[in-house]
Amino acid sequence: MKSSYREALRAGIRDAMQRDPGVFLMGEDVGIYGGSFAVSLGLLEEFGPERIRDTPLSESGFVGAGIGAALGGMRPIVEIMTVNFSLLALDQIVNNAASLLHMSGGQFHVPLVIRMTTGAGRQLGAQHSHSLEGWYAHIPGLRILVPATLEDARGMLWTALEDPDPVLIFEHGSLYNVAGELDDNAGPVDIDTAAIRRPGSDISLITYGGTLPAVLDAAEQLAGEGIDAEVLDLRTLRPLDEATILASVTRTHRAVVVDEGWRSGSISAEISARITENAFYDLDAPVGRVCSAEVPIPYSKHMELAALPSVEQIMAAAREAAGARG
Amino acid sequence: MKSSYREALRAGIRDAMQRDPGVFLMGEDVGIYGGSFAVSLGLLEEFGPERIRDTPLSESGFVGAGIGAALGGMRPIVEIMTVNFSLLALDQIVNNAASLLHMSGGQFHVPLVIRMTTGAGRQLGAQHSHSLEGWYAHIPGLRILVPATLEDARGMLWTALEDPDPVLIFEHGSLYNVAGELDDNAGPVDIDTAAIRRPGSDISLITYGGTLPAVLDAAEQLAGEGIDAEVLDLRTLRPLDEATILASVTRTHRAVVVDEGWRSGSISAEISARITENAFYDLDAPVGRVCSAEVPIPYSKHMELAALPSVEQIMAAAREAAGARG
Amino acid sequence: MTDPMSATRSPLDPEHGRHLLLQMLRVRQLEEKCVELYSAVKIRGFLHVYIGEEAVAAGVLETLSPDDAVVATYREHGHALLRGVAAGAILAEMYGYAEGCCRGRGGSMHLFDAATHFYGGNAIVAGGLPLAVGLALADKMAGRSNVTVCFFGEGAVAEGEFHESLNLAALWQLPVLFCCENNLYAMGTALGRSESQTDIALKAAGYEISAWAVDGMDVLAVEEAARRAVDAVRSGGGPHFLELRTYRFRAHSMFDPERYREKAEVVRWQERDPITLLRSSMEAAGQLAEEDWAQLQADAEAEISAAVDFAEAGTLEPVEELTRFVYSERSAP
Amino acid sequence: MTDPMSATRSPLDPEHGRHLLLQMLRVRQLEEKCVELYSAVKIRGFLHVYIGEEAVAAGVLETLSPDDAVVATYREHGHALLRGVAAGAILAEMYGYAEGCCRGRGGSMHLFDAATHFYGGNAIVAGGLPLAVGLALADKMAGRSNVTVCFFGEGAVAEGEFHESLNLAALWQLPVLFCCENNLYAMGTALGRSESQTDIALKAAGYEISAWAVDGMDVLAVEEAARRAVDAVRSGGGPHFLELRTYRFRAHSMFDPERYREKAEVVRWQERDPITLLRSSMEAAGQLAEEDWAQLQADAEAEISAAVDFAEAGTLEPVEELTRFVYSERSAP
Ligand SMILES: Cc1ncc(C[n+]2csc(CCOP(=O)(O)OP(=O)(O)O)c2C)c(N)n1
Ligand SMILES: Cc1ncc(C[n+]2csc(CCOP(=O)(O)OP(=O)(O)O)c2C)c(N)n1
Ligand SMILES: [Mg+2]
Ligand SMILES: [Mg+2]
Repeated sequence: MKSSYREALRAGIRDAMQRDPGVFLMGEDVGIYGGSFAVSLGLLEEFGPERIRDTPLSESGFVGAGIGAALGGMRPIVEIMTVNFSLLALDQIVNNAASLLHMSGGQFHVPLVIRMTTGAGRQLGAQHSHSLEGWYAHIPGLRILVPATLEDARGMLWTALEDPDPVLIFEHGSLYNVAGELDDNAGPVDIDTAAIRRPGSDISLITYGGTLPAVLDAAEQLAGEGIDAEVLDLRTLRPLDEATILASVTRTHRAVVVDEGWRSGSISAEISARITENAFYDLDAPVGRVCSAEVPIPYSKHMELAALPSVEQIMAAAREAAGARG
Repeated sequence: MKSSYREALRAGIRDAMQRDPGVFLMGEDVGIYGGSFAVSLGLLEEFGPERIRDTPLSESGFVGAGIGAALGGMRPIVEIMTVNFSLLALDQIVNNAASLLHMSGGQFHVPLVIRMTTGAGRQLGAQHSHSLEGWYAHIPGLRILVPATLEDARGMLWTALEDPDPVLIFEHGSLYNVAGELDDNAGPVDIDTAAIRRPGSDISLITYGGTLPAVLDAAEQLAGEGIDAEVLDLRTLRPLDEATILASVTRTHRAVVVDEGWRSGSISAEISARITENAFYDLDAPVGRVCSAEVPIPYSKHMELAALPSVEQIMAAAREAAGARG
Repeated sequence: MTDPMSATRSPLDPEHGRHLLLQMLRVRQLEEKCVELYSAVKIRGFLHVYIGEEAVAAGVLETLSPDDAVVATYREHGHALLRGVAAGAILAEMYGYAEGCCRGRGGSMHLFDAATHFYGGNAIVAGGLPLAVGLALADKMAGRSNVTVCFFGEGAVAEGEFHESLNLAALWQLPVLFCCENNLYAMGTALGRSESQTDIALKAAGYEISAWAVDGMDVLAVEEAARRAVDAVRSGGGPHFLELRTYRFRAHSMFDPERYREKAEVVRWQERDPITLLRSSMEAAGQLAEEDWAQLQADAEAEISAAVDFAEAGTLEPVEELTRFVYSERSAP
Repeated sequence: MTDPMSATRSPLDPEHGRHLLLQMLRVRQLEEKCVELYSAVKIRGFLHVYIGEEAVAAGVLETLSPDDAVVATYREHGHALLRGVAAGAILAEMYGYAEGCCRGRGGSMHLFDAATHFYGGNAIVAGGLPLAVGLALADKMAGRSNVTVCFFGEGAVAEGEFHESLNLAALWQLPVLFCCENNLYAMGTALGRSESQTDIALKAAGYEISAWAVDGMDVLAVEEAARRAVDAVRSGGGPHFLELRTYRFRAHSMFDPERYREKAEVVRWQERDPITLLRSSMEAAGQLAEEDWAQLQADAEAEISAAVDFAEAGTLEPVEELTRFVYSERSAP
């Protein structure tokens, strides 16, 4: 079946709503408006305003209410329009959702899923273009998912809802319109492991979410230059699937991590550090990183493009690592 | 002159208030109560309620008001009781303070200083024990200071206030009562460079703030074992003084980074990644990290201690790095 | 709904009066013990006691059913106790022991108990309000007739989360009772220095929520108001709000030198000690003999002293368990 | 202060009337041009136009002095223009050019201009309110008699930052005028679906802030109310609040299919087009000849068309400048 990433997400929500009457979707303009990025379009008609619940502009309030509803036995899916606005709800996410289970000595689970759009590339300016999923991955108690493919867009939600702990799902804004073939039987997928999207033997290119297409593109072009790159899609940023990462790097001996977050303190730094810690003597070159420039993302197209990881930068980093003395 | 860290901070605030009538201190209970950690004790009497300004419990509101006052030409010092509560103000800090200069094409500077307590170790439980200064260091547009010594507690504030951009100062709660000798002429200090607190030739121990005492302690004990450790106090987490870090590591060829943040996505990861990127071929061992366990910090003393970086862990990591094949 | 303050009060059943006295005494003695244990370095961290405010928790919690939910703050020992959490489990928690109601992970500010639907214990001012809204939402969506009661101080009223929560609760007509414990100070900040409008019940009314101000030193008045409010909430009347006017007799926490108020003010309020008030009025009405009072005190003492013994006998959670409960067992990474 | 709505209106000076008409026309034409340029893919990102709401910015900004400060939202082209930012600099900004008022870094939602004290351009709903409070605080502390005017939509009222900001402003009696542009919808959410209490002026009064609801389609009413409010604020009367009842004739942004309202509702409101309203009443009073109207239109057109030419001639900021202005020049890391 032909599907867009957006439609795959919607199919995942519909599926979850049908499977479990405790599942409901709540957020700003998810109902009548159809979702700010049209993900929930049509669901209000299908499930009614109780379960496709429009909220006022109160990010802290309705995220906290989602936590409370999860404590009360429901399975809420809370949509925050973009990760930028989630900063208004950060107290609830960190101090409550991520902490309640441990603080209560194991008594109170928070089976909450929060979905949000992330990333730049659409000339929306600084306050709409953050990529903070890697930043969120710093917080113990959270699980961070970053679907990059139609299968994951379709399948991660149900698995996340079955998780008794809070799960954040980040949807890169540039992916919504990506379309392709989705299996008619596509359904829930695991959320524990990284996936090798392209096997290769010379270098591991590690990425996720919005930058996967550029990395795959770079890998194809590198093949033409005689560099056979393996492309890893992390899929989950917390907990990291360290085993898959290390297995790849100990095979290829070289790695470049690509993500759209700002470089300093990025998830790429964590992956670089882990590889160094665990596979130092297997490395033939320092782990490279290709991240966004450390600027509030600018509006103008040429400046925004210059700020984001490009295919050229990825190729250059890969060439450098591949060319390093062994 | 004998001084505690708390008194040194207070002297810095008083000094700034005297130097510039545009400086004022604003926050919850900074006035009549004397500051939740008694930093501002006595300043209300000296400077009056306009300039030592108690605020309601409205973190987003008064941090945003601090940004506005800075835009309006004042030099506000905003105190947030602890970094945990700063999550309520994160929208203002990230979306406004850190972004306005760039978004406005260089027109609007935000010369704001925000001070807050950070860190664990006092059995305050998860919601009062976060160490998020390293996390904040991910945000472009912010400058992050972490005074560990009396001199820095006394001297960083004025330099920060002279900076035209937003500066966050993190005071580790366990340092307030640390006392020692402070030069009578102690005054403003630079906020650009890391400091070598103990020179050494075998390994670089890199840390800052609340964990500096433990690292110095570990270094002394390591000396007894024949390991001559250099101790680096980062002082500023953003921008990182990469030059000093790399100079040290290229001398010692080994490094362990110690910080109280959670390990995954910590500032230690960033430092590890940078060392790997820039001094890979100078390293005789992988860069080690000693961080907090990835848990909401528990209340009970033994569990809290187990969660935090210990002198033993630091020594073990240093021994491992020092003993690694070259 | 008519304002319960203008309704005539039904005569007090002496047995019920003694029960309420006992409830308040239990809290008072627990709190006094906490202070003692803190000074003895048995309890650490921040400690906020409820002495002087007992009538609020005692009156409100009296009106709840077992399935109702309670959300409180860092000043919640009394609420936990009266909700049914064992005094021993509370004290053991503050000792940091495995026998504590959170296995020592929470401490004084983070008491939780699933069995009694006691959802904390929140140390972020106003952080519990959105949770209460969500618990009420779950009840409403599931068609359960439970009520969620949320306690918070008047200091919380300045937080954005207060505003968002009241609006959500009213907009969605959720079964939640907001109980503002107005003790006039948020740490050292008097209400008039934190709110442009200091009439808190009026604020709630601004969200179209029925709100009543109640004498929080009069446990019978609190109970009466709470019962009406809880009944109204339970029967589908939407959120209600009580402003409970009270006072804390002690410092904010163990670190507070109380520079912000006159000793005389404290003394004035102590003359309205909720325990003394009820005791005197019952004595005057011949409803409380001297032995009754002695017995109540002895009962409370026995309970708290047994709780101390329980806590003293506590054991440390093995350090290997440190990372347990960061994630649920089945999803542990 | 008496409610300006009940005061008698002074007769309109025809020249002033024509000036106001021109102001509204300038905004209208700028916005229509923006829509056209968006469709022509000259402008990108999110674009929110102000068509239908012109009387609000025109009436309010008319009353300010050059040193006063203005804080607005992502729907702020009109406010920027009427505050004095050149139309060319605004359009060049949306083209992403170095000649734009933010050198192309801001775009449609982030117009800033130091010369006219125009502080943006904030794309976080309610995010500008605390800034306005702080700007007013700076003025008050420095003893300057400036006023800060803060515009925001009625959707922002649900945010915690709204609540915190109003309380702070009232508590500290700061010289700020809050202007709520109540156009009945926040994206697709009608006011009644986001607020339990939909009377917005009443809400502000709950913070002890003088608040008036004003017909936001009547530029003269807006100006009159704003002038009184600004005068009151400037003369030390503390914060004031205007609810300006208006309507947006177009979609929320260029991506909005408008599923949430009936076409008929839009048409009804268009009958109260603020430009038509003033024009008709002036025509009826013999204050606006046909040539006058034609001239006003021509003037606005000339300005906007020159602005387009200016923007079209813009140049790209060199990519090497990308990291400039993350930090100030002297503190660049
Ligand atoms: C968000 C937040 N800000 C600040 C604090 C520090 N703090 C702890 S209790 C308190 C006072 C709260 O006063 P109130 O709500 O009236 O409750 P009370 O202590 O009087 O019961 C403050 C400021 C906090 N815990 N959380
Ligand atoms: C904090 C935040 N949440 C959500 C959004 C997305 N958003 C942008 S505009 C808007 C509607 C705001 O409505 P209103 O305040 O009434 O202003 P209007 O657009 O009607 O002028 C929303 C929800 C945002 N920009 N910021
Ligand atoms: Mg209080
Ligand atoms: Mg609106």
